[in-house]
Amino acid sequence: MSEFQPKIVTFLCNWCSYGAADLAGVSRFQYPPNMRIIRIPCSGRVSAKMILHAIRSGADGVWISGCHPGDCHYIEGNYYARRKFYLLRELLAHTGLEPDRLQFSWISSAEGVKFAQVAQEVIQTITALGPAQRLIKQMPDAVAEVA
Amino acid sequence: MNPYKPFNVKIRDILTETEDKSLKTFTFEFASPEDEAAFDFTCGQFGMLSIPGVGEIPIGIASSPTEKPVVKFTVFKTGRVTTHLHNMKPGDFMGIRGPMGNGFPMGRMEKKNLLIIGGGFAFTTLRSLVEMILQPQNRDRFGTVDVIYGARTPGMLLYRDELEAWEKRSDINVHITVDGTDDPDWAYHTGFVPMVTESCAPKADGNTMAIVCGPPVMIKFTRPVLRDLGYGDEEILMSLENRMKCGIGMCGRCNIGQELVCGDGPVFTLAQLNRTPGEF
Amino acid sequence: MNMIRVTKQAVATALAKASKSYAIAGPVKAGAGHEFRCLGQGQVPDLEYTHTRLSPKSLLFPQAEPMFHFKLPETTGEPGDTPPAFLEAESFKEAPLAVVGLRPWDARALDLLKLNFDSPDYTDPFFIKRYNAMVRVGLADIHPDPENFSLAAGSGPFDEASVDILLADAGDAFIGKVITGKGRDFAGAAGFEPGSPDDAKAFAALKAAAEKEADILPACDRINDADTLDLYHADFWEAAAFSCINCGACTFACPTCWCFDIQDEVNQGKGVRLRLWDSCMTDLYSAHASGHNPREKGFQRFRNRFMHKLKYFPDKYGAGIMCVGCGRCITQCPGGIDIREVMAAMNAAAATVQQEVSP
Amino acid sequence: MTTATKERAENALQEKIQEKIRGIAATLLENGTVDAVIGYSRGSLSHMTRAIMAKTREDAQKLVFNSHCRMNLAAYLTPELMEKACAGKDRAGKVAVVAKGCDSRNMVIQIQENRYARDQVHIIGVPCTGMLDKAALARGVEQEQANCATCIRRNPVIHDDLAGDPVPETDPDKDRFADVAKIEAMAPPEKAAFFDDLVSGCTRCYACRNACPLCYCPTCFVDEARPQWVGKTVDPTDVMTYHLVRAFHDAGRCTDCGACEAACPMDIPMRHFTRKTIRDTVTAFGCEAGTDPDKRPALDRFELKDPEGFIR
Repeated sequence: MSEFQPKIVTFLCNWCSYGAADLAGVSRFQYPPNMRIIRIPCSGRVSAKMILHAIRSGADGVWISGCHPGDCHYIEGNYYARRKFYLLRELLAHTGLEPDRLQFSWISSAEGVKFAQVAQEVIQTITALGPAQRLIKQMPDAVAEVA
Repeated sequence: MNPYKPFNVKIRDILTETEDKSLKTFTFEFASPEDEAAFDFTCGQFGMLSIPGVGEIPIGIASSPTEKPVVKFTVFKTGRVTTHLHNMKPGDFMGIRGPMGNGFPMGRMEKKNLLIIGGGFAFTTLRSLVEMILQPQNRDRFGTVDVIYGARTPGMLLYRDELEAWEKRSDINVHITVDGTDDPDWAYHTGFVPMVTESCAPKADGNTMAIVCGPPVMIKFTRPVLRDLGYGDEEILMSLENRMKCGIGMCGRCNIGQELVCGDGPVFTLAQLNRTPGEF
Repeated sequence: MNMIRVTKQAVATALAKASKSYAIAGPVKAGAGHEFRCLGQGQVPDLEYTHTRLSPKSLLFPQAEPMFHFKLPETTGEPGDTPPAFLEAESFKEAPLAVVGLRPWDARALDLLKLNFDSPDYTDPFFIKRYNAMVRVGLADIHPDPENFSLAAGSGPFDEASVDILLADAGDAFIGKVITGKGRDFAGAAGFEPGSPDDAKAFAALKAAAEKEADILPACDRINDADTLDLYHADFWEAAAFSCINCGACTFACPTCWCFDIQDEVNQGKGVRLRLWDSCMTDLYSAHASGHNPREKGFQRFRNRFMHKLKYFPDKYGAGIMCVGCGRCITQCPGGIDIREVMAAMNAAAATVQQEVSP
Repeated sequence: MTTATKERAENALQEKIQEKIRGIAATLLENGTVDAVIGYSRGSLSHMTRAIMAKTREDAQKLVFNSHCRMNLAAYLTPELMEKACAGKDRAGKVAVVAKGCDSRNMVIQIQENRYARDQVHIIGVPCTGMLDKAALARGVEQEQANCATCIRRNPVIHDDLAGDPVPETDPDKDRFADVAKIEAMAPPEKAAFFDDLVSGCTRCYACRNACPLCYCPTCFVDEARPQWVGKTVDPTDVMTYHLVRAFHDAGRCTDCGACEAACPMDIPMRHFTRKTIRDTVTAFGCEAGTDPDKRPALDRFELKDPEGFIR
């Protein structure tokens, strides 16, 4: 298990958390390289289909990070996102997915340290869960047996 | 034999045809001589361009059988497969299935005068036909040949070098038209294909067949013009397209009534189509 | 040996014996109903079943079928860099599959499907290999569902035309008829006992009773001679289709619907091209890449489905309608559409036109 | 009351409602208030009804109301229908719709989402005492649909006519979400197994989607090709992804009308997905979808104090 390196798809909002990731990099704060970062205009832009698509394609976890409440570039996008992610996380947990595979955070563009820290935590949490088992697409490689 | 498995082909050449770069002509060569022999096509047939992992699309064959061993397709960038194809480069590999469809009825067209009418990028299979006819060994098999070809603007015309070459010949009458142009030196027609057909096309003489390929709206307005010129429904050939998946008459979706565009077509006489519900 | 007999207790033993030379498939309980499945060792089909929700067509034409595999270049994962290796789908075992408990009309449907998958120009290898390797041990229906109109659709509860053996439930035993050589081989392998002349009489009586019970409506006699375009332009289609929600329930349940989609799936450089059931009820089915759709409206797709089954197909193949009267679409339609009523409406439309023409 | 007498009473009630619907429909059509009336008509099977668009007085006599009106007619209120209804007239189309309590809640949401304007529909509201479960009927059992048993709005929220006297609403303090709690009590692997089994018979016919008045995206996410979010097969992951995203897309909007389950040819109880989002919407945000025309759906508004314990 100690060798398991999770793949984490990370959606960062353009205005805050992406800036934080940038700042963490410029400031040379270390965090493990398990993430594939996708820049998005706002955390409110992320839909359920994107999260599930990441998992079905082999991500062990998905991390979404946006601006702090009140700081959204679009005034209130992250408030809507908060409701949406609450319901989605609950629904996925209800149907058997480990809820911690989905990670959320608010990180402003000034919080390079927090970014590196949260990244560490996210990776630790998902590493502890082990490889994802659920909602992963398996290739149909055998002919459906009829005879 | 698995008819769903494509032949391996390599892109030999890619030519951007139009100024907006939305149309490119791809020249393919087959990886194996057996596949090349198996892809034995006639004018008016089509093939499935097959990109593994992306999908398949039916496209009319733009080259003449006389251009073998290569085969050419002119592709409009519109969906997932065509967009992917437009981003590929010479030397890349992919697949082709085919040839499919009935093609133009050469038996019925021989010895006849031909009036060939095309609009937009539906002109591709007509290029195959004209190219074949103009070969020295074939030219005598047909009577007079009139080609009416329209595009939106001069920059949207396909096969410009060939059109110029055809223009210089005496054994073919070429009438090129564009919907509109601001080029003061434009030496050809301006106006829609049906209008040009009205003024340039030969009247029906009982020995002429009209072959029409184009967008639905062009077909709609060309039909009455041809009727006024005296063409009977049996003398008008149309090449159609419908959404299809298999290309070999099994997946069901390209039907127009009981006719399948992939197997019974894509070339139909207008008389045949008049007996169908016309869902194309 | 023409008549055979097997007591109900002996069915399991007989099938175990037959399974030495045949793979066995049959109806088993699945979810809230029954479905056809390939059976494992010792698994016995539930021959007390009335109907399956999905038809047995999936035994020849599975809902998802890999047609071939391919590998994408590992370096880029993008198609195009090296010649794609188009690998054959793993060839399935061609051991004969005995389908035990097949209803006669569902068996007929398999023969109708063959008209599509085995044409003079192309043969679908997946379908046809399975088709040829199949032995059909039919089970007559002594009490057809009220929605079943198979007798009117050219088959019937005791139709022998498309089965190799036809069994019927005679209380404590199944009695039946061996119809083909394939059937004789299977009966031998299963060790079915020969039946008596009394069994033959009982079989005939059951048949007569079931056929009497079977709904012989609706008439569609005038559709054949009607002009396609008259039916197509008849004015009842929009109203008839109003309740239809254009889902695919009818097409997926239908034993004779064969339309399919082709899709590629890729994961980590390995890919497969799949054939998937498709439904003519969806707008995506006929939508061109340009956005144009020749059957844009729901009722047009509804019309195409019924015209295909009841007019285009009969005209094209001369093999009757593309419907075996199983009634699945009637019981499963969320909108309450009934193909018998559509047939009647088409027949009436045909009659109106014919009256107008003849003085 | 014994079950039998209760049933008879209900049938008598429904017959009265049916007469009223016919009368209202005939009047509306005759005086030109509406171009068409969308209602239920008798189906060919005794336990089914069929949607019809009545355009004449005679058509209006075909309208029925009974315990088999499971379809949600709000699903038929498409822009094309509105357009067609007024063909040849120089004004926007207006149609009347027969709507049960739950259906009217869907119409509230459709209006909030600008699917059509309030004045384009004339709602013939029906006080409803519940529908009979189709899957149970197939087993020979007469039993109320599960969603009707936990219904909170048996009388229409909005209506222009009411085809019957209002019926008493159910006890609001009743534990409505016992079904959700039961699943929540399961361990994660049990939950996974429960839902995997639940959708195992799904053929992706999309009857549930098409029967839903709120599933009206011009292109459903399952049909999107660039990118393709989900495979088109019946592979367990593809099927589960479809059901999850469908349910999530209706979160905060779903009124538990049960049309999806009633439409399913395989009798899959897919409300177990939406029930969870309904419960969470109520407990976390205090929203009951479509019960108040002045309140936007739950995911279309927010509060500063919304739960965020799950966010780092």
